[in-house]
Amino acid sequence: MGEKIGVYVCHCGSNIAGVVDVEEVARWAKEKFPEVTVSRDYKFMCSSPGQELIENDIKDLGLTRVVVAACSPHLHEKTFRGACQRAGLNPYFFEMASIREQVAWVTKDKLQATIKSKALVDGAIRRVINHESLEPIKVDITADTLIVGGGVAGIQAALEIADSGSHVILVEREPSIGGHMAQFDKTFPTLDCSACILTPKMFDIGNHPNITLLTWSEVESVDGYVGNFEIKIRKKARMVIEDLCTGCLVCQEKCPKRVIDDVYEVGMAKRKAIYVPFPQAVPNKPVLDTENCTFFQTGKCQVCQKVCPTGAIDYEQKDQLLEFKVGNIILATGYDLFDARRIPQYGYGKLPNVITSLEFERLTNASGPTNGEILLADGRKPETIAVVHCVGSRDKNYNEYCSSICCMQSLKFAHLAREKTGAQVYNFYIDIRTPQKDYEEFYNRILDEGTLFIRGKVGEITNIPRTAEEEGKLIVQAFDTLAGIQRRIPVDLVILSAALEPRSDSVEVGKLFGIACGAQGWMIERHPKLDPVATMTEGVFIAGCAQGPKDIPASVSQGAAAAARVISKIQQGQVLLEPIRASIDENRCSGCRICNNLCPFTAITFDEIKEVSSVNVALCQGCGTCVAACPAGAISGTHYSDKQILSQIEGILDPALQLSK
Amino acid sequence: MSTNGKPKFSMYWAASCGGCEISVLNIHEKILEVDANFEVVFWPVAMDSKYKDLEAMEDNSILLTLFNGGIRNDENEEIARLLRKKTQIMVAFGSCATEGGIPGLGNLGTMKSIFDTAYFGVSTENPEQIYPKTSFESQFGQLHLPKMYPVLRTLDQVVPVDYFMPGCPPEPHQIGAVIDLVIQVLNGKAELPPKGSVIGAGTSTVCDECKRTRTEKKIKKFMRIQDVERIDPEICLFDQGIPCNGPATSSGCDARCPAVGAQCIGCYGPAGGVIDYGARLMSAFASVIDSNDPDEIESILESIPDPAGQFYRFNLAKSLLRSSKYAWKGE
Amino acid sequence: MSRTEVLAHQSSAVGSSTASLSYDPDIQHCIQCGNCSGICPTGFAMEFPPSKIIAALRAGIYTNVTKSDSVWMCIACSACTTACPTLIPITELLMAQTKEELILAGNVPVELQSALENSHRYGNPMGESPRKRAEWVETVDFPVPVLDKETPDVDFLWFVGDYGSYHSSVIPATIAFAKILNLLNINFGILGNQESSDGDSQRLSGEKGLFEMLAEKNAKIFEKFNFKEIITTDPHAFNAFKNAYPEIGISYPARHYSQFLYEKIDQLKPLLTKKVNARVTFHDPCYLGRVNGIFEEPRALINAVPGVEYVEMFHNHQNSLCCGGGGGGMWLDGFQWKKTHARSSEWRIKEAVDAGADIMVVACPYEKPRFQDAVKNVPGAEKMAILDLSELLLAAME
Amino acid sequence: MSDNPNNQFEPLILGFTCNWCSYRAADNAGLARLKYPPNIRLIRLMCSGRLDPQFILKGFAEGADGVLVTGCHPGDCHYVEQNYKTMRRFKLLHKTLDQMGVKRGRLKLVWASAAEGMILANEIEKFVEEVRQLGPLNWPKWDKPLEVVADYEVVVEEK
Repeated sequence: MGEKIGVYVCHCGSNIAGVVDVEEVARWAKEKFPEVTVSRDYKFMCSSPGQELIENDIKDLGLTRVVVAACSPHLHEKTFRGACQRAGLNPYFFEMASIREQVAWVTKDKLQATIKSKALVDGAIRRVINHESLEPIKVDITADTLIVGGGVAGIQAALEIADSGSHVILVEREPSIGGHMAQFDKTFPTLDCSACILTPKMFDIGNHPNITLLTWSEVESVDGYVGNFEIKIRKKARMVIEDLCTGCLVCQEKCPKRVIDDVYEVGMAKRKAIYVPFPQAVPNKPVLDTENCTFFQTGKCQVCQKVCPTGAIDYEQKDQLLEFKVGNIILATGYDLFDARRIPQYGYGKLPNVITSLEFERLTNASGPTNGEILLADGRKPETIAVVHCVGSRDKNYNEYCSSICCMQSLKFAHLAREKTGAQVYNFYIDIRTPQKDYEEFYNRILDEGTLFIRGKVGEITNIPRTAEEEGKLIVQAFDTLAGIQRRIPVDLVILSAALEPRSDSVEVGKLFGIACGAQGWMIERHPKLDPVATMTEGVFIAGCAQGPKDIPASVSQGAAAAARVISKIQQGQVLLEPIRASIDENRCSGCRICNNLCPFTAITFDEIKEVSSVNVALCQGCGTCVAACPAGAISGTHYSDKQILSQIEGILDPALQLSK
Repeated sequence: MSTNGKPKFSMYWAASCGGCEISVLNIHEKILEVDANFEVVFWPVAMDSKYKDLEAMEDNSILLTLFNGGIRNDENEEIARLLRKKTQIMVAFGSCATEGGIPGLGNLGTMKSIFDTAYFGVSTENPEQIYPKTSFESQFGQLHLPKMYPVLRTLDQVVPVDYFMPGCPPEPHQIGAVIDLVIQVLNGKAELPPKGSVIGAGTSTVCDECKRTRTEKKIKKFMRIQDVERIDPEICLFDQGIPCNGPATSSGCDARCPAVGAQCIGCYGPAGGVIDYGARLMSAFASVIDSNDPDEIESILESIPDPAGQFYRFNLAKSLLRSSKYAWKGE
Repeated sequence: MSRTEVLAHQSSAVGSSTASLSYDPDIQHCIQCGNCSGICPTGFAMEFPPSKIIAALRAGIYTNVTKSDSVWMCIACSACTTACPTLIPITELLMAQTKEELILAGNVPVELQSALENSHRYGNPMGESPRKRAEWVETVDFPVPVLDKETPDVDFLWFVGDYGSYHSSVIPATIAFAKILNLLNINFGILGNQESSDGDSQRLSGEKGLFEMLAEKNAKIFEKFNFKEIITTDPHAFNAFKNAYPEIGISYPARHYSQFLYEKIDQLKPLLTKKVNARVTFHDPCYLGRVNGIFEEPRALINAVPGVEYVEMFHNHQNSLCCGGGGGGMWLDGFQWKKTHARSSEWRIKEAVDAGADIMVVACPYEKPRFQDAVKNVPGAEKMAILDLSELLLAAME
Repeated sequence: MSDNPNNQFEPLILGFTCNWCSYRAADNAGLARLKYPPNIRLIRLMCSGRLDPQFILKGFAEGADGVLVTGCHPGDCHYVEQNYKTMRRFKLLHKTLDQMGVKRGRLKLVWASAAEGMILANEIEKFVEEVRQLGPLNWPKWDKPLEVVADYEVVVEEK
């Protein structure tokens, strides 16, 4: 073999060296492999001097391959590839052995740890010999961006990108943008009015020259790849000609049909059959709900058409399919509220004065069904109120995760309820979690105000009294874990801080865009810490609650972050893709078509004339499934070739490196 | 060089059915060219020859040996080594020598099970319960039979082989082409391919030569050919649910089996570069099963009752594992 | 520290007697939310409700728990287990083992002690003579086959249970079910004097050893006969055969009689000819509903009775309220009354009154005596009838 | 494991991970300093869908006593659904290995998400113990001449 290999074994301070005999591993590698020209151990390979060590050896000794035995490649593979590149060696002539995460940190016995490290290094050396020189793949980027979801995260992202000069297509399922934030009254911890801060942004969206706003629309299909997505959007028939409609809303006013509004008013109030969801809606153009419209159901009425001054009502309107080409996509599809009926002992749906957080938001909202008055079902004012935290959150029967906003939201409820009604408020909590700026101060403020806190997850809520004091009340029964006793608190109103849940269709939506959702249903980010708005699919980003429960500041931050990532891609003009791709040797492909159906990214196509299959390099994501499936061995995968893996297996299983007894 | 100046040729029949020997005769008048260009010095099935005559020959004095059959016993091995010593160009001829072939399937079981099947199976009439012995006292003295090995090996697992010529048996036109080539080389008109090459086969797979129309593959059930009501003459057998090994099998046979409505069983061996033929087939077959439900997958797989036989019919002895544990453990 | 080291460290801090509990990874999941102790119907009277026991285990002061007798307020209704957000098997693991510790420490109310002793000596907690177990059979004018050597084969083995065999207010329900079996021409048999207590309530009141003894005794009898399935009139017996017996290697298919009758509902319906004009509610037994998920079968049977107007009480289905008899509660009446001067059976009857029910249907032999007592003490319940599911069905047949 | 007083058999286990879930689970186990037996040696692939059955057979042929296949949970695959193909291949391989006399217990499939370091560590620990119970596989190194491997030489005797 003509290769000259440099092997570098990292101490990682004492992280590795405290368990693995790093000097021995380095000595052994040099002794065993004639191709190993130099083998060193060093305190911190990832440090500048560590990297220089590699660079100098490449230059001075003419190394053709480099192996570093250190931490996980997920941490420093890029670092060392960079070192190789700086010294003029193709970065893919490098291989890493993870002897920290996979050996030093998980193995008790030092001798065995050293043997295992040698085995991993052995595999890496034999693999790297078979490495090939590779170049990243370059793809052009279309400057337009698709944003799905017009809640605050999507709005923020759209404005950032549009302001930077690129075009945005913002798609919203509902008749208006605004999302959940448009339903809220006040926002924590500053208690500023939700509508006051959101409405201007919504207005900007509606009037921005760089934004195409498509409400009452849904994405139907997504093809292509980063830089070059082809999108089909179904624009549902509004039965209102938008160009003619002036938003005077006479139609809404005159429409005789009232329908319970399950979306914006969460079932607490009615709307008309032709409606805009709320006064500040953007666009301020109504939608005709054909399922409830008297004309569509019985053929009689047509009041809206008669009263419309501009003749904008069109009962014949059909869904439209619009096509766009975009370079990047941001998904900001938000969350659903947990259905509190699923916890029978809380009586939601059965006891009229047990309400959810969103219902309370409407109740306290000046534009809500009671004009902002907090009233019981029978119109009385509540004198005592219970706020129940963690309803459907932190509970493995429903959702294991913490919904993250409920503590602050519940504190806000306590404040608003007290302020508006003077009622005594009890907050039932497991733990109070207020980790952001000014949040703990808000908690203190609520404590100061005299809200009572009981530490204990509510056991049950009933209307069955055991004492005279409980008559006519709702009784919240909980174990006060601090006092060590079970308590029954009679109250008039119970607010359930229900969990945030992934959208019921998040998995299907994820599939549509080629991204995955975790076990809970939240869309998975590329890296939970270092890459929270990117996804595993290049060019598809996520923001806001689609990625996990979060509050408004965090949603806005993510919207802006995702926008920054997109703008940066647009500015680069091109995208570099990891050259881990499959390719088909046409001469050896006999067109058996085994592979044709295996690629979820539709990267494999069949040429009917040549009768061979081929891989579209830009679509291929490099999973290697087709490589493993090709019966003729005609498909090969770069950087994970049969030869590389098989030689790694031989090294890793070398009988000389059996565990000692 | 031989006395008459012609290069010497030999052919040997080890663990195999003998079809390869017949296929050489099947090249028709081309056999005359063999005779014209070679002196046949050793070919037990065609002429009388003794091992001691072979031993007496000078090393490397035979130009070309076509060795067919796998190495099943110590006689096979002894002759393989002897021929290797005497031969310049050693060709593993046919599936058995190349990859074990049907006798290689014996590697799935123990030697005892092989003998029991052969001597006491339902198709054997053996009222005296005769069982072979390695040595036997006869009226002419002590007689010896070759000793069986527990595992059949391919020729190249025993001696170095220069070229491999797959097929069960190799197609006559392929044999003819190889003979033409050797003659041209002898006349200085061509060069031999690199040592270790597969000769007499194509570079692609059977599908390449198969005329049937193929579509994307999605399999809900595999069916044995006799269970298919009507085989569509135009459409790919695999697409019809018939487990055809064509996609993995080296071309060179003109897709003779699929052409007449029988699935390819893989006698031409793996396509170039494939390490384990059966593993590739398993991977391919499993990949196109049209289900993500574990139980349904399980039940679809039940329609492949004998996966080792399906995927390793000719190739077991050349596979990564080579034999079952029962064979090498003897239990 | 590795995981095992952590656990070992903790167990050594707690002391050996509770090692197995604190060792249990289930217990480690507790987030001390107190939900178990909050939902517990008797939690108001407990010094150490479940979450506090776990806290004591973690603090290494478990002996405080075994010194307190408040654990005997637990009626093993499983409300805590169903609600636990970290899925800790509180009833089966934490409470049963804690009760076992209390028994070992000699901290047992006398009435429970004697029920356990009776179970040991006579095979039933009441201390009745085993020979009288099948006495009720003599009082009926239709055949109730008792399995023996001559007739060992039968389709269904009906496990009658302790209260069904001995308790004067439950025997009518037993007879009613027997009559229905006859009307449906079911090939069944009972064990008669050979039957012993199923042992489930003894197990949940901390006497695992006694449970095993009773289970093995029953298993020996089961072996003698051939049957397809066991039918129980007692949800506790059903739970025992379905979940607890298999754990100690005794496995027979078993069903509660409400499931069995529901399967035969098409045969039953033509027999239900008489109208029962009443508002009827159903009390979900803990070990039928919450623990084993059977909610709809008894309701379907009740609704098959002509004339019935079905009403639901506030607590129903998974969220049902215990009658107070489970987990040894049946044998702790005096003790619990003294502690609380309250009875959950009375709360339950009050809910039935609120629901406007004329009849409360039950499907567990513990319930009838408890609710019949409670009816006398709850204003407005004087006229309410407590009927077993079989009794209601039979009333519609005759 | 480490102090091996009984001189017990130490199985050699080859493991395959996908880049996105199970390899990260291994990283995660490391970060959490969970201890598991050193018998396992992992190879990273981009996806469990890349797992060619050849690699597994090669592992057994090269002396592995067990092979552990890991990947993202079904439904969570980074490449949408390739791990289902892994599942199918795994099941077929199990069937074939039956015929080759390699017990099913020697080839195991475990799903582990990036966060499930604990699960992966536990599964490794369990698997090592399971394979230990099965004993050494000792697949022959066929590169030696057959007669040298005297153990396998069975000569038919008279019946």
